[in-house]
Parts: sequence; structure tokens; C-alpha cells
Amino acid sequence: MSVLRPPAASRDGLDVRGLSVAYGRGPDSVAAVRDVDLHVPPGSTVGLVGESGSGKTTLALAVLRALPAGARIGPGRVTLDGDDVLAMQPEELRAYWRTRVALVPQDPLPSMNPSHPVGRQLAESLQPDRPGQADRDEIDDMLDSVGIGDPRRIRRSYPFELSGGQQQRVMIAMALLGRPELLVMDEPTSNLDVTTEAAILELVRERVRGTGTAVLYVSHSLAVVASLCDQVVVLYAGELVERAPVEPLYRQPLHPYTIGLLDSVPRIGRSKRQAPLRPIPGRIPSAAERPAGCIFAARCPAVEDACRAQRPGMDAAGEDHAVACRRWQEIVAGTIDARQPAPPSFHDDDGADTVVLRAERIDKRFTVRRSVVDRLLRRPGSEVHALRRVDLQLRHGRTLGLVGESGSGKSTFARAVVGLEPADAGRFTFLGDPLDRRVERRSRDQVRRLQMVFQSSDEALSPQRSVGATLRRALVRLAGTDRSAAGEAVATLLESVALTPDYAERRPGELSGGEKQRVAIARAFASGAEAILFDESVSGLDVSVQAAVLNLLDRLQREHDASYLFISHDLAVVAHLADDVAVLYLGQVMESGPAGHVLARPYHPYTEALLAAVPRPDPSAGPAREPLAGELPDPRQVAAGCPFATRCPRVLGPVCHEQAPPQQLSADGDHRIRCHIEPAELERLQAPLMGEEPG
Amino acid sequence: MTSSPPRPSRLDGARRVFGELYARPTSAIGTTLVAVFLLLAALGPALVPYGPTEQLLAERSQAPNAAHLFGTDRLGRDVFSRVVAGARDILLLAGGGTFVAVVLGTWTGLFAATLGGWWEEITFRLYDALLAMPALLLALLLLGTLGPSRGSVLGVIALAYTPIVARVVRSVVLSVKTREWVAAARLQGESLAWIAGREILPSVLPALAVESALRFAYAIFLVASLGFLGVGVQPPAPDWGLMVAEARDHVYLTPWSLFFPAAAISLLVISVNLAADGLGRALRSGTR
Amino acid sequence: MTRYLARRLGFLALTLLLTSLLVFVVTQLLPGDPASIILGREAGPAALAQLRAELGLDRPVPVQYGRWLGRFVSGDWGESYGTGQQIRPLVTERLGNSLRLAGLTLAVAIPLALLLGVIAAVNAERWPDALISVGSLAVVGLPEFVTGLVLIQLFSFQLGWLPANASVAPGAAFVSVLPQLILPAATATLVMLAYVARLTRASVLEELNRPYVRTAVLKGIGQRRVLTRHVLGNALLPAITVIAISFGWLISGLIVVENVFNYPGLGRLLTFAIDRRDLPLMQAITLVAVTAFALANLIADLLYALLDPRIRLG
Amino acid sequence: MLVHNVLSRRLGVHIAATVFSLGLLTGTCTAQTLRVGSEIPAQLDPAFASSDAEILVLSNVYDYLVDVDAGNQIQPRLAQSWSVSDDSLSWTFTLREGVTFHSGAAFGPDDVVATFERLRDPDADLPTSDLYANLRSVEATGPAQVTFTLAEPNPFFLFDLTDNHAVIIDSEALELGRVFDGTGPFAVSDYAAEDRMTLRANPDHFAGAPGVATLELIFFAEQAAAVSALRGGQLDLVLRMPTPLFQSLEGARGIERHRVATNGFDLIRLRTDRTPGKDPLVVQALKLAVDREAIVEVVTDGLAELGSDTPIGPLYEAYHRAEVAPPARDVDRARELLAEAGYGDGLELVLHVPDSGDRPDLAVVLKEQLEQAGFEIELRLQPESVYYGDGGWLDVDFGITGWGSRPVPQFYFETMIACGAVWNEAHYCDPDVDALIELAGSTPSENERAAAYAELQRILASEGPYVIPYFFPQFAALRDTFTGLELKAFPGRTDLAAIRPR
Repeated sequence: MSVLRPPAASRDGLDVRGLSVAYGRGPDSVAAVRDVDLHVPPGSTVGLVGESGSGKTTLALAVLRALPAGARIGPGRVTLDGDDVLAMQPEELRAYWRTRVALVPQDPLPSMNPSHPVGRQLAESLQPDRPGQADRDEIDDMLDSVGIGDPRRIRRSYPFELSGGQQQRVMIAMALLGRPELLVMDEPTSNLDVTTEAAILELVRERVRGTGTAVLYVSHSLAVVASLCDQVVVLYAGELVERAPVEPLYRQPLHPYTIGLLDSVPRIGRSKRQAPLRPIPGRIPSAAERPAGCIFAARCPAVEDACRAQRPGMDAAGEDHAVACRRWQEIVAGTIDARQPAPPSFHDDDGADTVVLRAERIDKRFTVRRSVVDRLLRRPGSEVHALRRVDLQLRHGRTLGLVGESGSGKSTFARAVVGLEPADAGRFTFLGDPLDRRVERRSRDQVRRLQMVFQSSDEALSPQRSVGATLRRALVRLAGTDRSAAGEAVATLLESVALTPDYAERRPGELSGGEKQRVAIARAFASGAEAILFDESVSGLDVSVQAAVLNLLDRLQREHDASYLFISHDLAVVAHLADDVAVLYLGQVMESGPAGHVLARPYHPYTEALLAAVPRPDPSAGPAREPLAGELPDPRQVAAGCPFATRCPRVLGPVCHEQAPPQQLSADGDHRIRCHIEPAELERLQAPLMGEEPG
Repeated sequence: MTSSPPRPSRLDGARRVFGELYARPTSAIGTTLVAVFLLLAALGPALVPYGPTEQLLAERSQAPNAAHLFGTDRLGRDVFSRVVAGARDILLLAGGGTFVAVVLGTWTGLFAATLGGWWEEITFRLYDALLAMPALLLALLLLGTLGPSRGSVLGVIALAYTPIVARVVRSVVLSVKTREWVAAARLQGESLAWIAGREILPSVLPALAVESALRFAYAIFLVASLGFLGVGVQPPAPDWGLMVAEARDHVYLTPWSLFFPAAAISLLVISVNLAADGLGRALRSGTR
Repeated sequence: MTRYLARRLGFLALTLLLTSLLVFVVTQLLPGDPASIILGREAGPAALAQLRAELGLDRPVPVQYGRWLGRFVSGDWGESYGTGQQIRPLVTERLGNSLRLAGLTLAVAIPLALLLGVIAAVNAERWPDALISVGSLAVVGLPEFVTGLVLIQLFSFQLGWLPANASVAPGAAFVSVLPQLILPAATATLVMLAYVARLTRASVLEELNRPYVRTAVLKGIGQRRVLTRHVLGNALLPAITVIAISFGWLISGLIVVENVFNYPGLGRLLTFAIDRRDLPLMQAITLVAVTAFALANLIADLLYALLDPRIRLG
Repeated sequence: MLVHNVLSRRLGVHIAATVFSLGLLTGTCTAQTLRVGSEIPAQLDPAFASSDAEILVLSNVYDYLVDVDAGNQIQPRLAQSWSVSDDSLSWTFTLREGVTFHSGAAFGPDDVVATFERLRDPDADLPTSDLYANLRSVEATGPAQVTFTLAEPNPFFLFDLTDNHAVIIDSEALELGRVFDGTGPFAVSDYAAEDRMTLRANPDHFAGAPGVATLELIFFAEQAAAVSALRGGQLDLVLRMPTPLFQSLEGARGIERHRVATNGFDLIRLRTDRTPGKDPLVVQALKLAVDREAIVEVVTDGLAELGSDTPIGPLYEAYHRAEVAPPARDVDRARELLAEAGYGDGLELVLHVPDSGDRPDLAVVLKEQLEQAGFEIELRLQPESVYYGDGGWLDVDFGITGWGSRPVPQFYFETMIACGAVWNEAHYCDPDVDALIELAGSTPSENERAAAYAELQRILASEGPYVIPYFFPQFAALRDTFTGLELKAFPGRTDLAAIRPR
């Protein structure tokens, strides 16, 4: 980009000193960010990492002076290239916004005006008050450079007409058009599919870095930050705990919180058998209950009395490496163990190969009614073939991971299995007996034995009912527990998911996300279920909480000898938990087999691409190779041939587009794939690439 | 074990709503006035010096004075006593009609929307047809048919507002019925009645409370308008709307006999509106 | 869009059909004998019986409904029992009058309400907002018959500025009857004004809190422009629906207002028809009012769909 | 250029009109138009019209053969003179010549014949069928002469010819009630049902051109609204209004109040052919429970004449007996009688009341009085159309009916009180009373008639199932820019042609 501005060296970039932000006024005021120092030099990318409640978004918006009403900035100082941002008066502020900073928000769609064409909104970045006079060519060039192939059409489109990936590309273009000195990106890929995320991250790397723009990249994901940033700042409960260049931070994190966070992240290639997760116990203190001493003291494995007495300052632990821990030197020296304790390992390999649940040729279509007019105009039928002849089997005591991007049909499959949304065709067999397609027609016993834990912990529990009432009802309805004994059974259940009995009286609104999900899990186990479906059940959780729940699931599976069907878009989580894995694309199983094989040595080009797109919490892993081109096609217009043919990098020719690919089994029997390419050929293609993965 | 966060007690909910109602002067005034009106309706007849239809032939057409706070009308009736007695009437009619509408609307809306399919279609098509008629138009037609009486006024309000309540209920049900806890209940083999009543209904209640309060305000308005048009409650009942209509002929002779009932209507509707506004604010802040 | 339109028209037809059935059944159940209403209190039984037969009142109700609906749709609305006049010209003329009053009311109330709503929202939680909010809540509480009487008292009798009466002559030019329309329109305006202003405020506030506003501000667009070019367009879309709904409210309001001011509109004609048990007139007025209301809703929905690209293109 | 000129001229006219109308904001209008607030007429066919508003239209658009004046004297109208045969059976009228209908058709004896043939047609079952049943024939007996032949002598025959319905229509008239072609002082130029009627003066009227060029009848459902309009200057005349509205106009600037005593009355009656009115004790209790003086005072502000439960009011000077009085109020006695009749716990009655005039107030006061004596009254206010419809006034047990003023009292007895009379709403039947009515209606002797009426008054006052608490006056209010109003006892018969700008 040809940007006329002073060379990077003569500028400071963003500098934040002792910044605090509080919400509310007077005695009710709570600090969301406390005393944070931060520096983003021009041309570098700083990752701001933290779990929910860490204050990272508040901090990011504070430097933009874009906080919502009710927030108070200060004390502290924010300067951009030496200009005091907090002192700016309205007119200066407008100039600051117009010419010097830009934001790429988490949700692109609501961040665009729904009733203005995209082009006009882009033009406003160039000419805020006279968008009509903006240079169209410049906009088209920018759209082109952010990977939008047809700028003229896109300019005329409305935001809702674009796909999620396109929307985010447009937002990035909008931000870059203003040639900002500071670009704040607030979780720009968090709501995108992994292949789209990879493409967007690639875009950020190529188009943003090195333009001299200072980038503050906010994310909850250590993996994303690792692949993108020069420096990482870790925020915990509104306070800065560690700040370091990427490489040392991931190689040797110094703060116990950073250490715990990295230990909580599931990684592809390290299953539960190889490396159990080490979650951080307890919960992040709310803004109102911060201790006087070290903010992490309550959860720290290396805590000592002095930690509780006094807040630690930022110590320089190396070049550009600072940490807010009084014991960092001991940690470096290895004289104390700052890692959380590992949970006891249960793993044995003696799972019998009996099949608990078998799904055969499951088919499901959603139809949208067509009007007479549509038919006359021969508009495409709006039928979505959500599941196409899906065959899967769940082995006793094992976990079958089902992965796929949004729209792949994985949730539809789960709801078909439990009978909430009956399949159109195909057959389920459960414990040897056929299952009716509708839950209402299944026997009480079948319902009891086959349960499900849902995606969103916020919606999983009836909000007006206490936890105890919810669990009691499940016990009484399904397990046949006597009402008088139910109270005790509830306590036992709660204990089994590591909650104290007094949780029985609480309502879901009083619980954290992790606690709610524990209760939902307890409910599934209340009936004595033998097979449990998990539909994105840990996806909304913070990584440290997610680790605890994953460990819990693992423990419960052993204790109850249960079988899991675990659905997730997060390959790392599936890789961690699953014994077997199936990859779904547009309603078809593209590849299935034992997790160790499929995820380590994918045969199918889609599995391959998917794995390649997953960011790794390891800067040495480097960026994903060649992100997958294009977007998920409109599910209403899937061609007769291989559904992946439109994006497949290994597409053979017309055959892929025209003929449905055959089901093939690899020589070792570990990969069942749907592809026109011979398994042997695929194996040959994969071998050199996968060498770097630990087996 | 996860450490427990401090938890609010169950009573806090009610206290919070109450606190929110009194957090702003407007809703505080509204709530207080509604309470005063309710108190008047409950105790009114015991408080007033004269019967609502009692004619003091020697004290006709008196301007407000110590013996007659609001004066007397042309027939020698104490306007204060009539206004106070009218509070009970209008609150019972508007409140009763609203109550029936809320109960009917909630249950039909709840079950039709939960069941979906044809039931929902038929129920709400019917309701749409009813809603296509502006409330006063519907009321005039029906009261012409049923003949004016307290019962018919109540029934008309119920009929006019049932579809509106049902719509509000349906909108919440539609957003709630796909929620996961409802799916979880189905996976527990729960009956439709349980799902509708125990899983969905509680989520409907906050919106329903606000809607009920608003309906109540409109119902007061409607009862008064019907009284004014002479198709509502029959004389000599101390119906406020009717009193205004009767006093139209007397406005030059005894203006107070028009002013006080008119003021009472306005004050009551305003208070209910203010209180409903506060209630909505309170419940919204609770769900945030 | 065409599909949407076809669907909406279908629903409209269904709703009108159901309403017509409802109206017909209700009016049939009304007490009072149309024949004796037509011929007056002094008519004898033979004359009454003969008239009943002429009117087809001795036929079964479903037959009467079928006949009535068929004729109504084909434009033959029959004769008024009360006045012996052809109903269609009578009702269309009064509809014109009512629409004139409604139009004036809307023309004043809607822009004013939108303006007040926007002012309140932009100044949320500050004094202009408090003033407008409390003021609108207060006005919402004033029934039309109270407002009307107060306005008459004040502007007609005390100040002598405006006529207390709106019995305008048929066919009179709008300008010449304007003075007579002012008080009735003001009366009908007040309640609507408050209602629409409140909803506008809520709608603008909601839009103001949407992320795209932040995006716009961060582009350095001026406050005023953010408000006019970004927020208002989206905030006023829902106002279209609100206006359509308040049209129903207005119909109710006009029944009262027209009676208070003796304005020759549909509302006064309706009370006359109900008073006289003039069934065909009642049926015609009700159906016309319902159709007007339904059309207003339809137009609002279509307008909404047209202005909202998500519906127009989706 | 031409277009521009035309446009600007039009615009100019328009602006002028606007300025003009704005100048008239508060409604002072040219004195040549008389704007009259009226209740809403519905049925304008002369054979069926009944309300004041309806008769007001008819009596100003058409003419009667003869009419009565304020002193109850017969006055010639379309008939210039008349004579009666010795046997009192044959009445010959000489008609006014040179009279034309508004349509231009000449008026002649055929029109009179057509009018009365229609009104007396027994098959048509018109409201006047009974009244003119005594007519044997109506014939044109000369170019300007009509002869009526009666079956029986009728001393009130000339009064019968002044009946409200007996306006003379064109013998070829079509669409009566929709097309108005009369000989009267005003011709209808525009009629918007339920809204207004515009009439222009008939300059060729035999009594001379009316006092104003244009007459506008503006209809009001609510008299209160009409009075407001009068006050505000949008009306010049309001006929008929309830007492408080009349009272409230006292001292109103620019408005002249008119009041005329009438024999009109509000009749409170109990149906006697079934329980509970069947029991004379109940009738007595009713009569004893009512405080008529208080009613006159409270309901009519003392403006009405006290009634004594008979339809003969003080206006009929020749027949009215001041000494006749119903039993004085005695609440305890009434309660005893009720107990005796078996209603010791109270007698529940629904009082049906037409929602017009002072009747609602009367009902409210009556309810209070009756309840003191052990009645329990529920009021049911109804629009007049419902009250006078099927199942209404002739059907209900207990009701209040308004009876308009008539020139002679015989009308009331024959239609309301005689056994089986068409409008005998109390279903009262007493052979002695019937004999007296028969006598009064046929005797040529004034003395005999007066005696019969005296006896009737005595009977009705002491035991008739009626309470007639007052004879109401009629009210009107006229802007003082006009003069010449002579309010009639039946206000619909008021001659608007006599009103002229001051």
C-alpha cells in the first residue's frame, strides 16, 4: 500500500501508560481495566489475549475512545505517536477517528449499516461526509487486495447478501481504506469457520503487517495470536500479567496464569492419552471482588502469603519480556512448579468393539415452500439436503468425534439421532434394537439411555428453575428415582460434576458458563444414560474452563462406562477427546476412522485442508499452508458430484463435479473416505507433509 | 470443587423490581397513584360521606365546598362520593376484562404456538380477524348486540385484548420453543402440557406482565370511552365516562361534575402508564 | 418480493372474509327489528311483515350472508334502513371526510411525533428526554372526549379562536373547512402523538446502540450525519409499522372525536347506524373501516419491505 | 400566457375565498342563511315520519290543508275555507288557487285526494290508517274543491286534518321520502342523510316569501354538541334541548332563549296485563312512592307544569281540572302496599328509558324515589330506535315514554288508554273508561265532553297505571341576529319561514 507517512522509526505508535477504565459511577463503579501499560510500535502486531472478563475489549475500545456510555477512562495516558488521545476535544477526536485509527470488530454484520450498500459504507472511510465523491477505483483496488474477486458487484450488495468471510474482508477493507496508524482488531475471526479464519488471518498477515500500521489484535485464542503477532500481552481480570514477544512467551511463559492457559489448550496430535489438560481451578474474580494482592493468587499453584498481601509490579524478565509475578525467577530456575496439577489418568485401551449406536444411510432434507411465482420463474428449489446417506457407528465406551464447519449438518445429525428432528430416511440401531425416528415414539428406556448435552450453556437450562429442580425432575422422570430420595441423588450428581450441593438451590442465571455446562452434563448422567451426544458442548467456554469440562467428561466416561458422540467445529478439542473421528462436509461423511490416524494422516483432501487451517498455539508451527479457496457453497445448490469439488485443491476433473464419489477404504482399514482419488495415491500424497506431526 | 460466588437470595427479585419502580420519580409516582386508586376502590365506599346515587335535593348544583369536596351535581349527588365509588367500578371492569384477556390469551397463545402447525394457524388467523377491527369498533358492535351491562363490557374487553395478549405470548414462545432447555425436556419425555406450562410459560411472564399493565391502561381508556358513548355501564352507576357524558349538558351550570371524573380518568390512565413503564424497565434490567 | 406480496394479499383476503362473517353475524344478533326501524314507531304489523319479506329478513342467516357478501363485493351495498339512502355513495363520502381528518391528523402527528421521539432519544436521560417522555405519558392518559371538551372550552368559548363544531358542508374545499378541522385533528393528534413519539424514541435508542453506529463514528463521520444518514433510516423503518398500527388507534379515536365535534365522518355515521340498528349501514362501515385498516397495514408492510433491503432482496 | 392568466385568476379567487373563510373563522354567516341544529331525521316519507326532526322537514317543505295556531284555533293553509253539512258527515274545502309544487306542477284537488287516499288505505296499514278509518270517501268536487265524507260524526275532524302526517303531496309523487316535492315555504336543494339538508326559499309561497333565502338543517346526534355550535356561532337556531342545556344558555351573549308550555309529557307506566302491574296494590304503591313536585323541581328546574297522572294538562283550559290530584306521596304506605302484594322484600323492576330529552334524569330521580319505598329499580337506557322498536315500548313492563303535544286530548285517550288501542303501552283496559272515551269522542256537546274528561281525569289520577309527573315545556334558542321565531308545542311544526334577519 502506498501510504505517505513518516518512516516508522520516527514514530512511537500506540503507547498506553497506567490506564484504568471503570464502569458506573460513585461507589457502584467497578474497574474493568486497571493500571495497564502497553506499547504497540508502528508496523508491529501486538496480541492482546485474555479470557472473557479480562477487560481486553474494554481496553481496545478505550484506546480508540470508542467506549460505550457509562464507561470512564482514567487515570492513565494513551498516546498515539505522542499525541494525547485522552485529552482530545470533539473536533480533534473526529480527526483522530477519521485519519488515524480503525477498528475491525468481532461481528462484521451488525457493524455495517444494514440498509446501505457496502460500497457506500466503504466510501465513507475515504470521504466520511461526502461518500459520493470517494474514488471508486481506490475502493475496488482495496476490495481486490483483500481478496474479493468481484468488487463492483460487492460494492452494490447489501451486507446481509455477503457471506461471513466476505463481510469480514469488507470490514478489513473499510479499516484499511482510512490508512490508519493504529488498527484495532477485536476477535475478527472468532465467529468464522476454521477455513475462513485461516484465510482471514492470512489476509491480515499479508496486507496489514509491514505497512507501518500498528496493530492491536485482541483474541481469546492463544493459537491465533501465536501465528500472527510479534508480541503478546496477557490480560487477566483487567490487569496485565505478562507481556513478551511471541516466541519466548510460548517457549517459556513466566506467569503461572500464562502457564496454566497454555496447559489448558488442547492441541492436535496430543490426545487425552498423551497429554491430559491441566485446567486452572476456580474462576476469574469479578470486577467487584478483586483482592488486594496478586489478582491471580486464589488460583495460583505457586502462591505464597506475600502474594496475597501485595500487588506485584511488572518485572522485566528479559528483553521486552515483563511479568507481574513476584516468583518469576524461581519459575525460570525451575525451583518451583508453577503448573497446575495434572488430573489422574485413567486411560486403558481395553474398550470392547461392540457397537452401541449405529446410524445407517441417514438422510434429511429441509424444504422451504416454493410459491407459484417461484415455480413459474424456475427459481432454484430451496431445498437443503442436510444429511446425505450418513453412516456412522459409536463404539462402546469410546468417543466418536464428529467435525465439520457450520452448515455441514453435524447438529442436524445429532438432533436426528436423539429424535428431536426426525430423519427422513435411514435407520438407527441402539443397543441392538431399532430406534424410532421420533423421540416421542421411543420407549422410556431408550430415551433414558440415549441423552444429549447441548451447545449453549446459556440456553441449556430452564432459566426460571433451580438447578436442583431441574436435576430432580430428570431423576424422577427418567431414572425412576423416588421423590424422597431425589434430594440426596441431586447432591451426589452435583458432586460428580464437581459442584457443591448448595448449587441445587441456584438458578442458571447465577451460574457461570462452565457451571451451567456441568449441570447440563449432570442432567444427562442423571438418567443413567449409556450413550450421550455432545453438540458443541464446550465451544462457548473459556479455554481454562473448557479444559476442566473436557477432563470431567473424560472422567465421567470411565466411571459410567459411557459412549460419547462428540460434535465440535474445533478440531483440537476433538483430537484431544475422540477415539474415532468422522469429518462431515455438506451433509456427507468425507472421511472417518480412528482419530489418531485420520487427524494425523488425513487422506481426504477436505480433512487435509481443514487440519491445515487450524491455528496452533505454537509460533514455530508457522502459518497454515495455503488456506482453502472459496467459501462453503450455498447448500441449496450442491452439485450432483462431490460436494467438495468446488474448492478441492486436488480435484481430478469433471468426474469430481459430475459423479458422486465412491466410498473407499484405505489399505490399513483406518480411513474410510468418499473420494474419486485412490486411497493409496492419497496416502502417498500425504506422507511427506505429515512428517512434522508427532505421531 | 468450584468456589461459590456470592449469591442473591430469592426475595431479591421482587425487591429489585420494587426498587426499580421507585428508582425514578415518574414510575414512583405512577406506582403510588395506582396503589392509591386500588385502595380507594377497596375502601372507597367506607370512606365517602354519601352514597354514589344518593340525591340531596336541598344541596343541588353546589360548587366544591367543605361539605362536598368536589361539589354536587344537578341532581344533588355528591361528586366526590361518585368519583370514589367509580374507582371500584372502572378498576373491576378494566381489571377484570384485562385479567380474562390475559388468561385466555396466554393459554391459547401458549398452546397454539407450542403445538404449531394447523392449530397455530387457525387460532391466529381467527385472532387476526378480530384484530383487524379496531377495539372501539368491535366494542360498539358487540355491546349493541349484548346490550350494555357490566358483564358485556368486561366480555368485550376480554375479546378485544385476548388476541393481542396471545400475539405477545406467541412471539415469546416462538423464540423460546427452540431453546435447548425445551429440547432437553422433550428428551426427558415430558408432556406437551409440561413443556408449555413449565418450560415455556415462565419465560413468557415478564413480557406478559408488562403487556398486562399496558392492556390495563388501554382497558381503562376503553371502558371510559364506552361509558362516554353511552353503551357501557348504565346510569345511575358512577361510571367516570358516563359521568363526563352526562355532565356535558351541565358543563356551564356545574363544571365540577365534568372536571373531576375527567381528571380521575386521566390520572388513573397516566398512573398505570407510568407504572407500566417502570415495570417494563425493571423487568428489562432484570433480564439483562 | 412478489411472493411476499402474494402471500400478504392472500392473508388480507382471508382476514377480510373472516371479519365480514363476524360483522354479519354480530349485526344479525343485534336486538331491534330493522323493519320497525325503517317504518318508525307508529307503523302497523302488516306493513312491518311486508317489509321484512322485501328485505329478505325472513330467510335463513347463511343465505342472507351469502347474498349480502355477493352484493357487497359487486359494489351493491344496499340501502340504509335508517335513511333509505344508497349506502355506497353515503359511506364513500363519509370515508372521504374521515380520511381527510385522519390525513390531517397524521400529517401533523407523525412528523411531530418522529421529531419529538428523535429529540428524546438523542438526549436520552437528559432533560429534553424527561420532558418529552413524561409529557407523552401524560397525554396518553387523556381520552379523546376529555381532550376534545377541554379544547373546545379553551379555544372556542374562552378565546373564541376556533369553531367548536366541525359539521362541515359536503363537498366543501379543504381550505375552507380547515379551521373547523383544527380542533378535532388536534384532539385526535394528541394521543397518537404520544404513542408514536414513545415508540420512535425506543427505536432510535435501539439503533443508536447498534455496532454499526460505532463503525460510522470511528470513520470520523460527524454526529449529525451519523444520526441522519445512518441511524434515522433504520430507526424510522419500524416507525412505518407503528404508524400503521396507530391508524387502527386513530379509527377508534375518530369515532369519539367525530361525535364530540359532530364531524360528518364514518365514525359519527357508525354511531348513528348502531343507534338506529341500521344493519346494512353498520356492516358497510365496519367492513370499510376494517379494509382501510388492513390496507394501511399492508401498505406499511410493503413499504417496509421495499425500504429494507433484507426483505426486498432476501 | 393564457393558461397563466387563468391560473393566476383562479388562484386569486382561491386566496380570496380562503381569506374570506378565515375571516369567518368563528362562523358569522350571511343573514340570508338560517342554520338550524336538528336531531337526525331518518324516515322522511310523510306517512311514516314521526320524530320532531322529521316533521320539521315535512312541515316546512310541504303544507297542511289546515293547521292550528298557538291558541289551538284552526287556521286555513292550502284550504282557504270550508263548510260542513248539517249531519256533520260531509266536509267541503275550497282550495287556494295558483299554488304550485316546487317541481312546477300545479296544486289541485287531485293532490288532496291522493294524499288522503294513501293515508287512509286500510291495506297499507299505515300509522294514520286508524285515524282516518272514519273517512268514507275523499272526492274532488270542483276545480278547487274537495269533499270529505265521514262514516260517523267527528267533532275533532278538523284537528285530525292537522295530523303530522297529513302534508299534501303531489298526486304523481314518486319516491316519497327521497324526492321532496311540496308546496311549502322551502324547497330541498340538497340532502346528505345523517348530515344536513339544504333548502332554498320558495318565493312563490302563498304566505309570501320566507324570511331567509336559504335554510340549512344541520343534524346533531348530541344536543350538547348542537348547543356548543350555537354558542360558537356555527348555528343560528336550536330546537328542542334538555332542561340543563337550556338553563346553561341563560345570559349567553347573542342568544335569545325561547320557551313554550306544551301538553307534551313523559309517561311512566306499568303494564297491567301481567304481574306485577296486574295487582292494583302495586299500581297504588307506585303512585304513592312518587314525589311529583320534587321531580318537577329537580329534573326540570321547575320549568315544567306539575302533572297529575292524566294526559290532560293545564293547556287544555276547557277540560283540565286543577282539583284532580293523585294520592299524595306516602312512602310508608307504599311499602305496606307492596308488602301486602307480596313484595315485602322489595319489588324488582327494570325501567326502560329512551335515551333522549330529560328522560334519563327523570329515570335516575325516579329510581331513587321508588327505592325509598321498597322498589328495586334497574335502569336500561336505550336509543329511541330500540325503545320504540319491536319488543320495546309496547312490550316492556315498566317504561318511560315521551308523548308529544297534540291540539286535542282525545288523541291520547284513543291511542294510548282505550282498551286495545294501538299504542296502549300499559295494556290498560277498563270498560268504564272506554265508555267515557267513546262519549267524549263523539258527543257534539262541549259540556258533556268536559264532564267525561273530568271523570276520566279522576279515574286515571286515582287508579290509572300511569305516573305523569309533569307537562314539559319546549325550548329553543335563537341567535339575536334573527327574529320571528314562534315556537310550537310540537317543535317540529315550528314555521321556519317566519324567521327573518333582525
